[in-house]
Parts: sequence; C-alpha cells; structure tokens
Amino acid sequence: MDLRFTEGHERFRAELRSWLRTHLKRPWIEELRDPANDEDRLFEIRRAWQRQLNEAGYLGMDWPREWGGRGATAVEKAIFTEETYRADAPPIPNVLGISLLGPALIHHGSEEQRRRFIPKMLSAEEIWCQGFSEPDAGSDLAALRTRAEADGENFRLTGQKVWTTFGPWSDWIFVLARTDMGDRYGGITFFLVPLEQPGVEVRGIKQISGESEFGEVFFDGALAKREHVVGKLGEGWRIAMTVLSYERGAMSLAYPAQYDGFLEDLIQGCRENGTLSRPDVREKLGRLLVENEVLRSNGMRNLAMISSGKAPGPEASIEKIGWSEYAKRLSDAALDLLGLQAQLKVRSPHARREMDWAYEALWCRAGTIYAGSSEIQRNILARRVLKLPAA
Amino acid sequence: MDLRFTEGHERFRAELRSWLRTHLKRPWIEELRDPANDEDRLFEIRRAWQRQLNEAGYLGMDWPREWGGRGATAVEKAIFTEETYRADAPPIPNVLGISLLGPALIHHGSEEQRRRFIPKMLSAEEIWCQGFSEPDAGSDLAALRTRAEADGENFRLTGQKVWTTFGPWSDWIFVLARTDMGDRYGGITFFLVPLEQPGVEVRGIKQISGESEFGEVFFDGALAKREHVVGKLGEGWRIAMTVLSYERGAMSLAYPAQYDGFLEDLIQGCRENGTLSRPDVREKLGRLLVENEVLRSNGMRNLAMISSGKAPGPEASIEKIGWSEYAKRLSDAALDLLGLQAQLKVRSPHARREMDWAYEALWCRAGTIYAGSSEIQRNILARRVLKLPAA
Amino acid sequence: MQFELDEDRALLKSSTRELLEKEAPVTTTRPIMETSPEGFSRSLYAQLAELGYLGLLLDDAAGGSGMGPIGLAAVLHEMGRVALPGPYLELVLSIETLRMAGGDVAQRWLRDAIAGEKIVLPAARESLSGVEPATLATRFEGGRVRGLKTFVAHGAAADGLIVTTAQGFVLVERPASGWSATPLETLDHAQRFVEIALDAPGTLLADGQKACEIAGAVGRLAAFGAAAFLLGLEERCLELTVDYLQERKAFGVPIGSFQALQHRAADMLLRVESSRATVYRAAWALEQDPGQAPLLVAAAKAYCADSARLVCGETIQLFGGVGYTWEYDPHIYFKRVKTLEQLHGSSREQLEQALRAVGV
Amino acid sequence: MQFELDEDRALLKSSTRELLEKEAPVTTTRPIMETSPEGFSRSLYAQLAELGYLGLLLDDAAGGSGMGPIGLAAVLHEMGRVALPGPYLELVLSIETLRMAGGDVAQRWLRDAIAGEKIVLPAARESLSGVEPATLATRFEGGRVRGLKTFVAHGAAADGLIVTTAQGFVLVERPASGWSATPLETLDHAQRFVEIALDAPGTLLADGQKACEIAGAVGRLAAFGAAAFLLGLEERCLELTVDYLQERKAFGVPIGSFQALQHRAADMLLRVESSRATVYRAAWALEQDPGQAPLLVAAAKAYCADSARLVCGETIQLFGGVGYTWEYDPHIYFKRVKTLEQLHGSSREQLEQALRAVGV
Repeated sequence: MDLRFTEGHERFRAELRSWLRTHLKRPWIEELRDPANDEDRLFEIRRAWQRQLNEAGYLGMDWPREWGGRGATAVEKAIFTEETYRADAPPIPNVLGISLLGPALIHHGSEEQRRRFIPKMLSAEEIWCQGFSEPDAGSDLAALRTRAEADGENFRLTGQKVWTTFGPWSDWIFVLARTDMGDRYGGITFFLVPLEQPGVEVRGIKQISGESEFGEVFFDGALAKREHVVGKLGEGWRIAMTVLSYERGAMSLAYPAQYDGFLEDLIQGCRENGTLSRPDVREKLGRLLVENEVLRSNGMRNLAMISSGKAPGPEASIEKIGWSEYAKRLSDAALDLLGLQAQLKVRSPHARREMDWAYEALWCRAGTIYAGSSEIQRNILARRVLKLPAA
Repeated sequence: MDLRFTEGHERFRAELRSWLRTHLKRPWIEELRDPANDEDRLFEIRRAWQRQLNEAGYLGMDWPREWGGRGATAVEKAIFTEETYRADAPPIPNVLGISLLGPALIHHGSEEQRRRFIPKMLSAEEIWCQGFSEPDAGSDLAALRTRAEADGENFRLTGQKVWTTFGPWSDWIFVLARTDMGDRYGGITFFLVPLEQPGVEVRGIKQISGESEFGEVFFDGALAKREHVVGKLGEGWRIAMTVLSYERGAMSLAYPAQYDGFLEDLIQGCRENGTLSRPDVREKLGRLLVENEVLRSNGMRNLAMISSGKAPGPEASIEKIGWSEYAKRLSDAALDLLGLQAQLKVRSPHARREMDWAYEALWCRAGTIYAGSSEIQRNILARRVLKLPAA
Repeated sequence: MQFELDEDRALLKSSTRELLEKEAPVTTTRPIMETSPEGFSRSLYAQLAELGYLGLLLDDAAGGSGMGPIGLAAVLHEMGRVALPGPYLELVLSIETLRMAGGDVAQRWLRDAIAGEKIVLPAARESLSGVEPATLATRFEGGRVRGLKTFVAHGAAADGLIVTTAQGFVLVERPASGWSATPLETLDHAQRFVEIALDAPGTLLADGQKACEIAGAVGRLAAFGAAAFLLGLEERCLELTVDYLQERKAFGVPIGSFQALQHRAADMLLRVESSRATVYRAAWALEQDPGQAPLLVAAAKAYCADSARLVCGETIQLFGGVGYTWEYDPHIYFKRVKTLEQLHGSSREQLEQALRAVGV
Repeated sequence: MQFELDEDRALLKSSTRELLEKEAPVTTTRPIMETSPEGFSRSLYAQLAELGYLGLLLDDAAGGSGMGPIGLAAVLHEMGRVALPGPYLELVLSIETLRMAGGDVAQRWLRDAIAGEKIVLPAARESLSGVEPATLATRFEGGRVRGLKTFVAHGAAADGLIVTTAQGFVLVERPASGWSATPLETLDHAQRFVEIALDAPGTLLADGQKACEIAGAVGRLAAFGAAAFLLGLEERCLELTVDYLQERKAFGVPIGSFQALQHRAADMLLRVESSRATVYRAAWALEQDPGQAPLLVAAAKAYCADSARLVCGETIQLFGGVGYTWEYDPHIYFKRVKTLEQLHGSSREQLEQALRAVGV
C-alpha cells in the first residue's frame, strides 16, 4: 500500500496552485453573483478561462506532445480537476470535447481531422457539444435512432439529440448516428457536424435551476461529410465506449475537494447561527464529514488502481453513486441546518457569500440521473460485479 | 369523519381493562424473567391464560353465539388486542387456530367438525398449528407441494411444512395439501390432521433469539381422514385466502399500543442516563414518537374503513410494512440510546425491568419477513394498487 | 368509526378540485409563478373569497361557512395538488388571528379580509438562519412599530400586516411611508418573499396571555395547514410518477415494469397514504379532540414534510432526464416542498413540539 | 499510488484466511460460541500466539513481527469474516498499553501476553448505559484498586486486567480474592461479558500525561480494530447473501434475478467496498500519515458500524424465513455487529471525534 503522492505530483500540484492564485481573478460564484453577467457573458468568461488554461498547458495533458500533451499521468489529471474544483474556477466550455472527442480523434481520427479540430477545440475558438443522448434512448444509449443516410459520398442526418451541454453556444457537435438500421451496435457511426447549416436546429433546455446549459439538437437532412467520419463506418459505438472509459479517475479527487468547501460553509453557517455546539447539529455535521472522507477513500483507491494499471472494477459505479447521492444528503442537510437563508439565490440580498446552496440543492438532483443514473449503476454492480442472474 | 369510539366500545374497553387488572397476575415479561419458567412452563402459562380469556368470553367474540361469540365488531376485536398488548398479557397458544381455523370451520366446515374442534380449541385443551407454509413456497404460497393421495376414502399426506407456530406443543395441524398436482390453485385441499400418529414428525426450529416457538412438520404417509377435510376437495386455496382476510384490522391498534410501552421505557432510559435533554436524543425520540402516531393513524383509518363496511385497499400492506419496519428502527435506536444495557437478556443482572430490548432487537428482524415480507407487500402495492405493469 | 369526509366537506373537497382544475391547473399558473410580479392571480383569489374560502373556519354568524379544520384540510390538500401559488394559507392565518383578537379594528379588517377586499398577512420572522432570537427585536412603542421582518410571504401585495412584536400582535395598515419591502429571491421561483423594514403606526391587537394563546393556536393552525398542503403536493407527485412509469419505455418495455422502480413507487404510496391518515386524524383532533391536537399536528407537519421531500425527490429521479427540466412539472412541486419544510415550524421544531405534547 | 497490500502483508492476509478457514470456520466455532464456558478456543489462541499474531504491532526486537496497523487491519478483517469468537482485539489493546507504559512489570506481562501464556484484558467501562461518568469511580489508592468495571469482554478468562482508574492505568493480577466476576448475558450468545468488582492489589502502569497519551492511542487502535473486524463481518455477509440469491428460487426463478433485490445487493456492495477503502486508508494513515489518523479512524469506525448494521440486517432480510433461524449463519454476524456498534466508541462518539479532529 502506498497512498502518498510522488514528489513529481506534489510539484505539479504546487505549480498549479500558484498558477491558479495568480490567474484566477474571481471564483466562479462571484461571477455568478455579478448582475452584469448574463448567460452569454458567463459563457465568454468560461471561454476565456479555458484559453488561459490551454495557454498554460493544462488541457489535454495526457495527449501526445504535438497536441498539447505533457505526458501527464491519471494522478496529475485528477490533481488538476481537484485543484480547479477547490479553487472554484469557471467550468470550461469544451469539457466534453476535450474528455471525449479529443481521445476519439487521437486514437481513431485521421491526421487531417486532428490538425483541423484539436487546436481550436483546446483554445475554445470552436465549442463542441456532445451528440450521444437521445430522448428515447435515455438509459439505453444503443437504442439511438438518429439516421445518417448516404448522399453521394456524404451523409444526411435526421433525428434528435438531447442533453447537449452548451448546445446553444456550440459551433460543432460530435454525433453518434445510425448508418445501418439493422445492426444495433455495429450500425452506429461517429460523425463531426457543424451546427451552422440548414437542417440543424438547436434549442436550449431550461433546467430545474433556471439556467439553460443544455440543449436539444434537431437534424433534418443536415449534411455530415464523409471526411468528418471518425474511424470507419460502424465503429461509432466502439469508439464511444472506449473514450467514455478514458476519463476514469479524473474526478476521483475533485468531488470530495468540492464538498470540503461546501462543508466549510455549512459549518461556518452553523457557527454563525449559534447551533454549532448542539449535539444534533454536530452529529449531522460529523456524519457528512465522515461520508465525504469515505468518498475520498474510494476516490484514492480508484485512482491508485488506475495509476497502477489495474482496470477499476466496481469502483467507477460506486464512485458515481457515492458522490451523486452524497450531494443530495449534503444540500438537504444544509437547507435544514441553515434555514431559509440557504434557499436564497446567489444574487438575492442576504445570500451567503461563499456558497450557492439554492443552486446546489436543485442541481444535485440531476447528479443521480445524468451520466448513468443511480439505478443504471446499481444494475451494473448487481449484474457485472455480483454476477446476479438477469431476469 | 368520526374517529370517536362509541359508548359501547368504550364500555367494552373499560370492562376489559378491569378484567385484566384483576386476572393478569404478572405481565409476560415477568414470566420470561422468572428462571423457574422453562419453555414448557411458559407454554403452560400461555395455555392457562387462554383458558381464562375463553371463560371470560373474550375469544371468538365475533363468532355465532353457540361457538362462544358475542356479536363483537371489528372495533371491539381491535380493542381487545390493543388492551392485551398494552397490558403485556401472555400470547395465547391457539392464536392462529382461533384467527384462521375458527372462521374456516364456521364458514366452510361441517356441523360435526365445529362441534368436535371449536370448544377444545377455544379452551386450549387442543393446540393447533398452522400448516400453510413450506420451505420452497416462502413468498409463493400456491407453490406448495405437500401431496394428499387418496387411500380408500381417506388420504395420505407426504411433504413438509415450516413456520408452524408452537408446532412442538401442538396436538393438531390444519394443512393445505395438493389433491390435484395439475391444478395450481384448484388442486389444493384444507385438511385437519392429528400430529400424534405414525408418519408425522415435528421438529422445533430454533430462532434467532434462541427460543423455538416455531416448528417444522414432516409428513410421510400420515393419515388425513375424509371427515377432516374442511369444505370440498380443491376448495383449500379459496378457504385459506378468505380466512386470511378475516383478521383485517385486528392488529390495527395493537402495535401502536405496544410501541407506546416500548417508547415509554426508552424515554425513561434516557431520563436515567441523563441524555433526555440532549437535542440529538430528543430529535430521535421525537421522530419515533411521531412515526408511532402515524402507525396509529393508519390503523384507525384501516379500522374505520373495515367497520364502515369498506374493503380496505392498500391499508393492509401499508400497515404491515409500517409496523414491522418501524420495530427495527425503534430497537436500533434503543440499542443506540441506551447503550449496552439494552443488549442484556431479560434474565441477566442489570437488565431493564420493563422492556426486553435484547429480545426485541433480534425478533423485530422477523417481522419484516413473516406473514408476507416487506418485498411481497411492495409487490402488492405496486401491482394491485398502483396498477404498474408486470415485468 | 368513519374516516370518509361527511357530505358537506366531501362536497367542498370535490368542488374545490373542480374549481382548481378549471381555474388553476399548473399549465395556467406557470406563467403567473414565473413572471407575474405578485406571483398569484388576484382574480382567482377574488373568486376564492367570493366562494367563501377565506371564511372556512368562521361560523355563519361571522360570515364564514363553518367548515372547520377538516374542511380546511380538504381545501389545502386540493390546493397542494395543483401547487397553487399565492398566500392562501397566510390569509387564513391572519383571519384566524383577527378573529381570536377581536375588537373593532380586528373586526373591520376581518370583514374586509374574508371578503377579499384587503390582503392582510402575517409578519413574524426576524431571522434568516432559521434560529429565531429569544426576544423579538421588533417593538411596538408610542403607537409605532419599528423593526425588520423577513421572509414575509407575498408581503409586497399586502394591504396590512399582522406584525409579531415584543409587545404582542400589532396590525399595521400599509402606510405611505415607513414600509420598505425588499424582495428575497429563493430557489422557488413561484414564491414572493420580501423583507420589510417597518417604522409605521399600528394598532395593538393582543398582548400578554392573549397574545400567547393566539400565537399557540395560530402556530398550530399554520403547521397543520402546511401539512395538508404538503399532502396535496406529494399525492399529486405520486400520480405524475405512476403515469410516467406507465408511459415511458426503456429496453422496449414500460419502465414501470422494473421491479426496483415498482418498490420505490410502493414506498412513495406508503408515504402518501400515511400522510393522508395523519393529516385528517390531526384535523379531526383539532375539531373534536383538542387535547390530542398538539401532538397530532406536530406529527402531521413533521411527517408530511419528510414524506413530501422524499416523494417529490423520487418523482424527479424516476422521471429521469426530463425530471430536472423546467418544462416538466416535478420541480414546481419539489421547490415548494423545500420551502414548506422550513416554514411554519421545521421538522426539528415539530419533533420537539411532539415530545412536549406528551410531557417529555 | 498503490492500494494493494505489499507482499508481506498480502501473505499475512492470505495465510490468516487459510488458517481461519481451516481452524475456525463458523461450523467449528458454533459449539464454542454456544456452549463453551469461555466462549473461545484456548488452543486456537495458543496457536495464534505461537504464529506471532499477538505481536503484530511490535518490532522484531520486542518479539513482534512489525506488521503495523495495515497488518493488523488485514488480520482483523479476516477474523471478522469468520466472526471469530474471543478476545483477540482486547489482547492486542492490552499489549499495546503495556508496550506504551513500559517498565519492568509491563515488560514481563508483555512477554507473557505475546507468548500467549497470560491473558491480560482491558477493564475500562463503568457505565451500563453507554454514558460514562465524567470522573471514574474506580480508584487506585495505597496500592489497591477498588471499583466496579462492567462489560469486560471475556474477563472471566483473564489472568490479569489493565484497569482504567481515576489515577491512571493499573495492572491487576488475578488475586485469590477481591476479584468477583458476574456474567452479563447479552443478545450475542457468542460473547462472554462480565462485571468485575475489584478490591485487589495492583501496579500503576501509567498516570498523568502518559496515561492520557496511552488512552488516546489505544482508544484509537480499538476503534480502528473494531472497524476492520466489522469490515470482515459485512464482507462475509454480502458473500453469503449473493450465494443465497443465486441458489434460492421463487416463482420458478432464482430470487437473485429480481431487480428489487439486485439493487439492495448493489447497495450492500457499495457499503462493503466503501468500508474497505476507508479502513485501509485509515490503516495507512496510522502508519504513514499520523496527522490524518484521528479523522480517518473515527470515519472508519463510524462508517463501518453503520454499514455492517445495514449489510448484515439486509442479509437476514434477503435470506427470508431462514434468515432469522439459529441454524443459518446471518444471526451470528448480525449479533456481533450490534455489540461492536457500541464497543470501542459508538458512532455518535466517533462522529464527534471526527469533528474535533478537523478542529470543529
């Protein structure tokens, strides 16, 4: 057993921290509080922040040098997300492009595609959204129905995609579409499609908290060029599944670090309202503190497995259920212990300075649903790990 | 709405209370504590107590007068169980005989059968055990496999029954057995079988708490007489299902009344160990108190439905899940709030006087399993009440 | 024994459902919740007043319909089902305060409030954090009320406030000046809370022992009303969930056929039915068995708050992706629950009340 | 980073499993738990001593094997899997106390304890109710210990006790008189608790600051050891459950194919795996990152106690009828959990420790 970070990792963390200190002007919550920042302004702040990170070489750290890589390990990527979460830095707009499309292009794309798309994706000059999910293929991704019909050497897309993060601000979308209606998995192809064209309509989806970070994309005969197919026809499913696995461990330290900050504000709030010495309050705070350490323990174990080359087994699903269900318990407790003040929106008078509980209390409900709901994760654990028989 | 008890009901309760005051010498826990009482002595105390209740006319109260009935309503039966639970009276040995076999004989039996069996069942001269459950037909009662093969005009039983309460002390067993292997429901017949005969073996099942109130009964060619068939051949399933429904409401007030007593001891214990003023302890006690009132509310609603002639819908399953899951939360909390003292067995030095938490903490685990596990009850609620589609 | 509503109140409940499904379904109230400055429909409230909904608890002589707590439970239960926006419960609480206080001023305001001509609302809270100060900072001296009240529901729409002060309940008619209301925006976009700084003339409604009695009775009525509204919210969420589970397909079958989801729905049903039994038993106690009311009202508020949080949260979860969109309804119910959990006595406060009610 | 055990301790863990599956499977220990007066096998404990299990934490010089907290976790984890009866953890705690105390008497007892020649056990508790008195009633004066200690695990088998007194840790060698032990029968038939009334000569091992240090360190070791044992209990219960779900049929199919039960089992797995990560991370901290140890040990004990209660309770439930019979094993695990929940610092105490560890 060795849970220590190497000197190299500690050096990386130290450099990153000092870089964040000098470059991060305002934590994200301050941007959100600033009434001058409408959704578009906020998006541009994210774009600018991504550009800064890219120029500093913090994006695509584990990619080949020519594509901005620096031979980073899984641990360094985890430290990067941990520290940026801890610093409450703006979420970058091309997060899915970098985590999913980047690896897809590097491992399965053509040299032309890499040269054409990677630099502008890293610099946030071009914003990418993800085109995997569909309204009727929620938990059952392979049920996707978007069709890509041959049109000369190119293809015409017809169908609908949902949960396309930053859809409304995106320039391009990477899409899984059917080139063969007969073959459930083998009939899916991976396309790169510009959104600025006839036959494409992008709509925002307003979410529970009132923002519209998500979008829907409707294709009605939109053009998808042959040269913009990643890998071969019919390889889309395999490519998607492999790139979805690359990100393992990247969040292993990030959520516990974020929750450290949440807990700090919760404890401070109890100090302020004079209840911090009450045994009932202390028991609840203690349990939340302990459960966050349990998340961190799972994360460190998960990361250790990955960095020592072991394929994580149940860890991924356990981690997902862990952080997402914990977030609900945490904000339910905060709204109980801090009273109505914790329900004030970030721009309301008297809102807490450090923490936007009103947003968190709503948004946390999404965490147990997206990226494989808790129910899907339990299915995975029961079937693949415990080997329980199918019904 | 009218949740008042009628004057008649109140009079019945008053009479019963004074009768209990004069006739109940020691609460059951004192009998359990008395080292002179081995399991056989305890059983005889139960038998004697049943005899007393019968002589006072408190058994089969809702049966026809000739069989000891007094035209009692569902509410009076509920008050009877409530008050006997509240008084911690000994559990009577023929409880299942009276609640299941009695109605079966009265509604489906022959005059001879009634005359032969009912009086001695009420007087506890003959002890009856239930022969419905089988090892491989736990949740799926109709899967029972005990065979009754014709032998002249009589039948020979082969098979195994489990969870036969007081099996080891019983004289007779009422059995569901297959007279037709082909017909899942229509092939089941209701038999009355003496245990004292060749081809019958009764074994005690030692339960989690160390007692053996349950038994297994093995039939290997045991004789079941034609004259001891209740109803017609193949009517067993229908009879069993109807009598199982007669008891509705009988427990509706009993569990909350019993839990009142448990809560009283828990609160007293917190008073004794000086934690009653701690907010964490008070929050837990408050929640348990409230949840017991919720159980009582469900019970009163259930009883009101029954006594106003409405068929209770979801109420029965909700009541079962309610009292059985609550019992676990209650004893988990007690063992937490009262420390190790609550784990002392009733005859150990320093055990609490009023309440046997050590037994309750173990036995409560059975409540969510027997008489239709919580899982079965949830199936019923989902399918029959919410009308959700079968898989 | 009889659990069903008697004829009058069964009729009240069914006609209320008809009215609200016609006049105030969520489809209709969405724009009101989202964009109208006041957050509720004046015309609907006028209609409610006209139909006698504000005088439910008063007897005929006092211009009420004498429907009692059971009637009030039935009405709030129905209002919860449509997540009705606006200060209905707060109006009822003010009216009950005025009734108990008595006196000319109270009488005049009572008449106007019942008739829907004046909106009079309670202003009690002084703390943002849920922990009220031991002694109220708002004072009534020399005929003026001075202080700061927070989380006054729909206070911006009030013609008058019933202000809880260190000296007792004081009625403040909205003055030209000395009344400055600051909007407080919460996670529930449907509600309109304000903070009100007062330095205005007022009329003392009740003080001393009387004020304590009123505070106790009206506080209990508030918790009870909130419980009934929460019952409506969770009951409706269960219906939405069951419908969705039957429609929505995954892997080629309705997701309602997955046993894991069936058991979750069964637990929701258990919560809703238990809430129902507890709310109406509490209503019965308020009417017929006052000795039991403190315990049962506390039980109802605490249990319904926990249940509604659980049931409406599960509704979002079982709806999946669309469950956290603005377009679908679950969030409207969930947000109201989060606020009602804290208002009118949080669960922790109610659990303490319950213990005290049994002398512990 | 590396989460797997290093070679030595991986070997220790696997050889411990072999040993216990051979010498102490539940089938073998059942009669010992149920009927033997001492509740554990002297010969097995002699074997454990001989194989160096009592000296795990000591370095070679002191006659130990220097396996450290990670090694101890591995061993107790395995002992939990077979629900090993007897005072193994208590012996380790006494030995650690003697080591920290130092001095001739302690040294002599330490040697004998490690060799398995003397059974020396801690006697700390004075309260039945879980709330220890602010000041200990047991006193050490004029060379004699006078007082009443309760819930002394396997105290009847002790050759010596390490008694916590108001004056510090005192070693009491079992005297001919002045040592009367009363058995306390608990719901766990496998354990042998006694109450011991002492009026006997003793030797002061440590007092003042030293005693506080020992109390802190040994208390932490106790909580940590209990957590590792609980991990073993719940891990084994999950295995039993999964096997049963695969074998047992209802409605013609294995009950493990019912999704509602699959999700319950998945939640059990989540608990067990999270307990594992937390226990071993705590072990790592005790060895390499002592600053983190107070927080992580408290987290491990609190989390494993809650998890084991949940997992072993679910095991009984998912076994159905046979789950609450004496014949099947789940009750053995469940009962041990209920007692371990309270011993070595209850969850409430650990949660408080966790807060203090981060300065709250």
